Amino acid sequence: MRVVLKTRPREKPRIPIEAEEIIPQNFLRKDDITVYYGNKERSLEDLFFVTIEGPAVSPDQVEVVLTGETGMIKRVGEYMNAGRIIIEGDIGMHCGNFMSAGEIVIRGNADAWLGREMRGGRILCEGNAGHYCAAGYRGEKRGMRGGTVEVKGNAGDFTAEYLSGGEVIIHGNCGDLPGVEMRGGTLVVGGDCARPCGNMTGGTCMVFGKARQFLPTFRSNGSQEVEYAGKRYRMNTFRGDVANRGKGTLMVRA
Amino acid sequence: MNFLLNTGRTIRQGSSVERKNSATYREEASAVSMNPVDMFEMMVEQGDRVRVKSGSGEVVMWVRPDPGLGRGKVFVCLGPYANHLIGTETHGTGMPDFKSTPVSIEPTEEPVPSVAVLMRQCGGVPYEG
Amino acid sequence: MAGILIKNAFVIDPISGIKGEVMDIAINKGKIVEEAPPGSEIIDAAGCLTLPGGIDSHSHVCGTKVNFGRYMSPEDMRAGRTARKGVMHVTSGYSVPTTFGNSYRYSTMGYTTILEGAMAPLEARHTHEEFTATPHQDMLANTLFDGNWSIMEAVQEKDTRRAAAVVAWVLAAAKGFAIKLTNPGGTEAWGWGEDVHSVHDPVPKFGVTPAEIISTMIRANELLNLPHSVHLHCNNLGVPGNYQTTLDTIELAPDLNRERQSLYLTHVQFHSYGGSTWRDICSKSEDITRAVNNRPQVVMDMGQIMFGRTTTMTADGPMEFKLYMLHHNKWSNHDVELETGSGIIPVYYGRKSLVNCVMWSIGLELALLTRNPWQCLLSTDSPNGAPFVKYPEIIALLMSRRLRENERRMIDPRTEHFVPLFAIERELDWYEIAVMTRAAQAKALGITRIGKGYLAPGAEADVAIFSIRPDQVDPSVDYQQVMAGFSRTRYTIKRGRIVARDGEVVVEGANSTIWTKAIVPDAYDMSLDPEFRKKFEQYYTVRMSNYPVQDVYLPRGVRIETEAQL
Amino acid sequence: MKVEDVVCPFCGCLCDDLVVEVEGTRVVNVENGCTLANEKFMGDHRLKAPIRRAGNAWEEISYDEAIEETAAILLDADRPLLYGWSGTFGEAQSVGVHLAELLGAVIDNTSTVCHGPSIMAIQEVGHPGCTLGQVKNRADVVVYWAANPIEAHPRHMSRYTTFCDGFFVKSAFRERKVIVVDVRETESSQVADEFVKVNPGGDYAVLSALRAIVRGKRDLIPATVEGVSREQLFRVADLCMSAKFGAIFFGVGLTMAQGKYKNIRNAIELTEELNRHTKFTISPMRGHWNVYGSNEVFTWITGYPYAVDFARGIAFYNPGETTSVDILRRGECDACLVVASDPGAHFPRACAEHLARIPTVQIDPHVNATTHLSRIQIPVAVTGIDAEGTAYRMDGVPIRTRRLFYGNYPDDLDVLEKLYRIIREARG
Repeated sequence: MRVVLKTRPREKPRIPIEAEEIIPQNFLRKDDITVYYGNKERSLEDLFFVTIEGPAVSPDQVEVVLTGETGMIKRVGEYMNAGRIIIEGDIGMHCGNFMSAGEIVIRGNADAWLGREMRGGRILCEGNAGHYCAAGYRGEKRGMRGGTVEVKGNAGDFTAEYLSGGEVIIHGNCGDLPGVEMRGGTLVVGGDCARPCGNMTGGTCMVFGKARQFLPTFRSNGSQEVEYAGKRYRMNTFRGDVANRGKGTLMVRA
Repeated sequence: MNFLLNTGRTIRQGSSVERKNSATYREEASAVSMNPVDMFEMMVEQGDRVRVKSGSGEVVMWVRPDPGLGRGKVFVCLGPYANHLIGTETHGTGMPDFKSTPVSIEPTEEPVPSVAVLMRQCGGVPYEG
Repeated sequence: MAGILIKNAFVIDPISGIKGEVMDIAINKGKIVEEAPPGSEIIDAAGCLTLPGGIDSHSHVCGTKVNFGRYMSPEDMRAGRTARKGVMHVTSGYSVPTTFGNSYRYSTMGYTTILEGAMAPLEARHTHEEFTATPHQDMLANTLFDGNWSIMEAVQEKDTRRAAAVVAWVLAAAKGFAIKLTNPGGTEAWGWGEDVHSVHDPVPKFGVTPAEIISTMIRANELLNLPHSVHLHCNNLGVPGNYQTTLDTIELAPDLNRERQSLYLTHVQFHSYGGSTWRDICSKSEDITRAVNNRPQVVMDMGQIMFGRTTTMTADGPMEFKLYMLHHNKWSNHDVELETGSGIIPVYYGRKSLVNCVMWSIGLELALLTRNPWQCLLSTDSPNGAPFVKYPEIIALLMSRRLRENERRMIDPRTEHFVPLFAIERELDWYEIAVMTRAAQAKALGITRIGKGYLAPGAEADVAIFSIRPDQVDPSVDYQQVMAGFSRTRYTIKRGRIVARDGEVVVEGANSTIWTKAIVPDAYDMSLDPEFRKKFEQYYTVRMSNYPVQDVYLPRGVRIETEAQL
Repeated sequence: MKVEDVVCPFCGCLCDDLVVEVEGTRVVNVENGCTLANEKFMGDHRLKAPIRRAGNAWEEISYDEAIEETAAILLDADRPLLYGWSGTFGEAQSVGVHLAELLGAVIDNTSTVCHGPSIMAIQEVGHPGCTLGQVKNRADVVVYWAANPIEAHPRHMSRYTTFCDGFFVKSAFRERKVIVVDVRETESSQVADEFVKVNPGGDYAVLSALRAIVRGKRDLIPATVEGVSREQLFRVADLCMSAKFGAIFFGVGLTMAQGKYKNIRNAIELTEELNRHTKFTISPMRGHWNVYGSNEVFTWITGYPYAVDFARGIAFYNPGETTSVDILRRGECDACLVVASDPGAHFPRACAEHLARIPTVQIDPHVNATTHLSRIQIPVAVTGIDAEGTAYRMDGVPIRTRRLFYGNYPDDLDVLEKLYRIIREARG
């Protein structure tokens, strides 16, 4: 089944749409899917031209395509457990929250909290991701726990905050404090970043560009060779964060 | 010249905060404090007017010396003048960079605008009553 | 407001001596009456279990510390969110629900009166603000005196009367209900990062011991003729081997009051540990209940823990720091000048943790081994042992050995070597549950005098009608029905008004705050005492005139006045 | 008439020992107050009546008209923002939250540009704090980190710390060591026994280094960390560890600097580490009078201290998303009610521009920067002068302000309750 959701023109295009019901499994149901447009609950048809082609008996046979003005649509793919979502343009915050399986592909940029508290599955963002990419929620001790988030462009600040499992690959640069409070999993930063892995307690982070404002509380632990994007790099290896009795591994290109 | 802009409370700002149309408030909120050596290099003196520009905007202020500031640092008390320069990026935390905005400063002869004029630049209609 | 006639109710009303009989209950103008007025609403209870409104004699629901528990826990807040609906406001939170959330959930479980377990006098105004915002339950506040400098100075001088005078002034100022001592002396020691380790361990710089504080306060309490006794959270909470401290404390309790206990020990589960480390911790519930069985002057509540996620919060600052060192999650602490302290940390009680399994067993043992149900009240010290929404599950565990055996298979198998629980055959009956959840609370708190805890004419019309039919349910076997039945009432009636029906809250409600004022002679009026005034202005950071809670904070206050014998 | 023990309605210290002399509906003298308090009480620059923008001019309107029009604006909005709240009392804040609930609005208070990041940090690691009297009576070491109390909280040092004797500290000035950490010299740094000057944005690294030192990892510390010498870091750590009772007070210099809440988190974790050696507490220097009260009120009603979004009926909280600056930056909101604060002056310019674009209504006693951006302004009594209610001090102690006289203005509660009633009726 292929579901195409094309946004209708909106009188107030800056008002966010909260659309956690846009997940493949919901299109197997007969009942109406609703979304919030500001403080009003609306039917999906109110805000999108909906076309559905072909049958499906299970959610993994469902592909949802979003096109149009999609940059202010939040929570697409929240709790998704199968199937595929393709976003032709930009996507709003919280795309793929709690996702446990399936795939999301974003052709444009993703706003903040992409893949928040993700458990499994795969997110590919071909543009840039906002702040808190693959991170957690306020007050929780664990962020992303499994799956893969891959960003072809740059990511913002606090990338992979509280990462506990799974893999996060940012091919471009990260902002401030990627891998902050990290406790498991793997974070790969292809480009530059600032203050990686502050307060980390576990997991592995590799920075293949420059690490600015490197924190003083990481203990040097020799160097080793690592492969990234088909090339081998010599990496200086550190253990930390010592300030937090941490046992994480941070590698920075020598 | 390029500087790093810091903002914060001052007692004079606080004591005139409920009279934002007043000359006292305008004087305090539109003062940019600068290290005296930086002032010397820029050839400005206390009371001279400068144009302060950031990536987000620009505004005319007047200079006063503060030897407690390091070189390359300037301070403006919180208020609409400082905020004409501060961007809306919050890094996902809700909090703009009130403490560290890069600015450039050059002397000018233009007048320091009033709060009402600043707000008109923002699209408002000054209330002078 | 027309009356209500509840027909064919299966009533258990221990205070009135009704142990389960089918009868009608008439309500008029907020009171139980002999006969319902014409035009009354008729409720056919159809043989369903009908009890006086539930009373929680120790729960943390309102005030600085509770609110800070919410403030610091967005992860807990998102666990229990409901939208605005009908008369119900938005609610958030699981272990520390919002003010409305607490009230609605208690209402749907049939609870109509709640005692907030700990209120610091300096911050009492906050507790009262939340009390006023609580729609459905009548509220009372335990007032903290454990580290009160004026009290400790009176104890130093062995001046029980002065201690009583300080209590009278502070209770009236804070609009509090009763004396609460939380780790007496320990909270002051915590001002220096220290603690006291037995009832005879002197408090740094003051030299007095917890035993002296407790003994003085028990006597001061009786001098003031307060409705409730001293409400004590013993020293050494949560420390392996602490049962000895608890036994030493029980020894301190004289029998001074004919109407009720002279000492109330709260969340005793946390105080009944044998062993010397977390590795050899074991249950000492038998020792504790033996002591309590022999002393009618002591009443306790269980402090049951239940498995799952919750938040611990107490005035016992040093204990929370110790707990933080174990869990290393997040830790808040809030010392209150000249008075007390507090701490908050989130915890998870797991079935895989032997320590947690032992704790879980101890709470149940206390209830099952205490002969007289009037001496052991049902509580979780909500949310410390578990949020109060777990009460139905606890009731089911107490009523069904089979359920306990089921649990035994789920928990750490080593547990049985450290606890006597699984050898206990006793299953509590409906009457005993009614005692442990309302009648004994009312009696222990001394609020039967204002019509709480029973259903005889003249009583406040606080009634809980459950969908349980005692003639058709065998709690020993049908524990699921017991749990479901106690989770939501068919009707909860608060002062003559139906506030909740089938789990839905139906009215906005307006509660009362119950507080006590002991009338003392001028010579014992601390507001006239120059020494007291001088020290107050010197060491507190608020002026004495700004300290007392103004009447405006108790729009529906109920004042219990007593004559002090000073 | 002289009124004693008056509570100051300016900053988070809530000094309650002022003596205020009143003649009719004017304050004529203030004793014990700082400059800020004196100006607050003596100031007499109120907006006289409700005003409405009419094209490029302003006109006076009645209260009823102003309130009805405000209700219509809010009812018409798909994403209203209710912002401010710190300058008013708890009872009014409470009605504000219920209004937001009813409207499906976002409600936010001034923490958002103040100590919001401190709250976020507390939500990660907790908050070992205390009331101010605890510091006054016990502390032998006081640290002001990125705070300038002499300018922002002028009596903080004399009421609670540097110049204030306590029960166990008989001569504060001699027995109490003061450490000031800041990126610049200030009046406050001049009274310090130890002044630590940190590079801008360097607080996080300095705090991490101190944590490592307290944990005994001195060997790891490089010669300087963000402009601070290793020797000074050791000295500061030793001073803290040898304290009998230490207290850290931090200001918005930490919350607004690079890293935002992670700075505070690091400072809290340093405090926790120090508690393994001695007694230490940490407290934010809350600025705007009753801002802490707005956090408390929001929390007991919604579960969250600020930035609460009711759009979907339930309460949702996520700073960075539901915070005012972000909502204005993205141009999300289509109406705004400002109560007891001045975002026109204190938000970045682009936010002010959006406020001017949408219908903005302000409830405030004075003409301020937001006035010029508004469609309507409704003047009210000044809380603590001609209106009374509950306020929370920076350490969580609730105090009731005094009403010094009955003036001609309704208070915030009167106006908000009217607004609430109209909207509740319309929403059914």
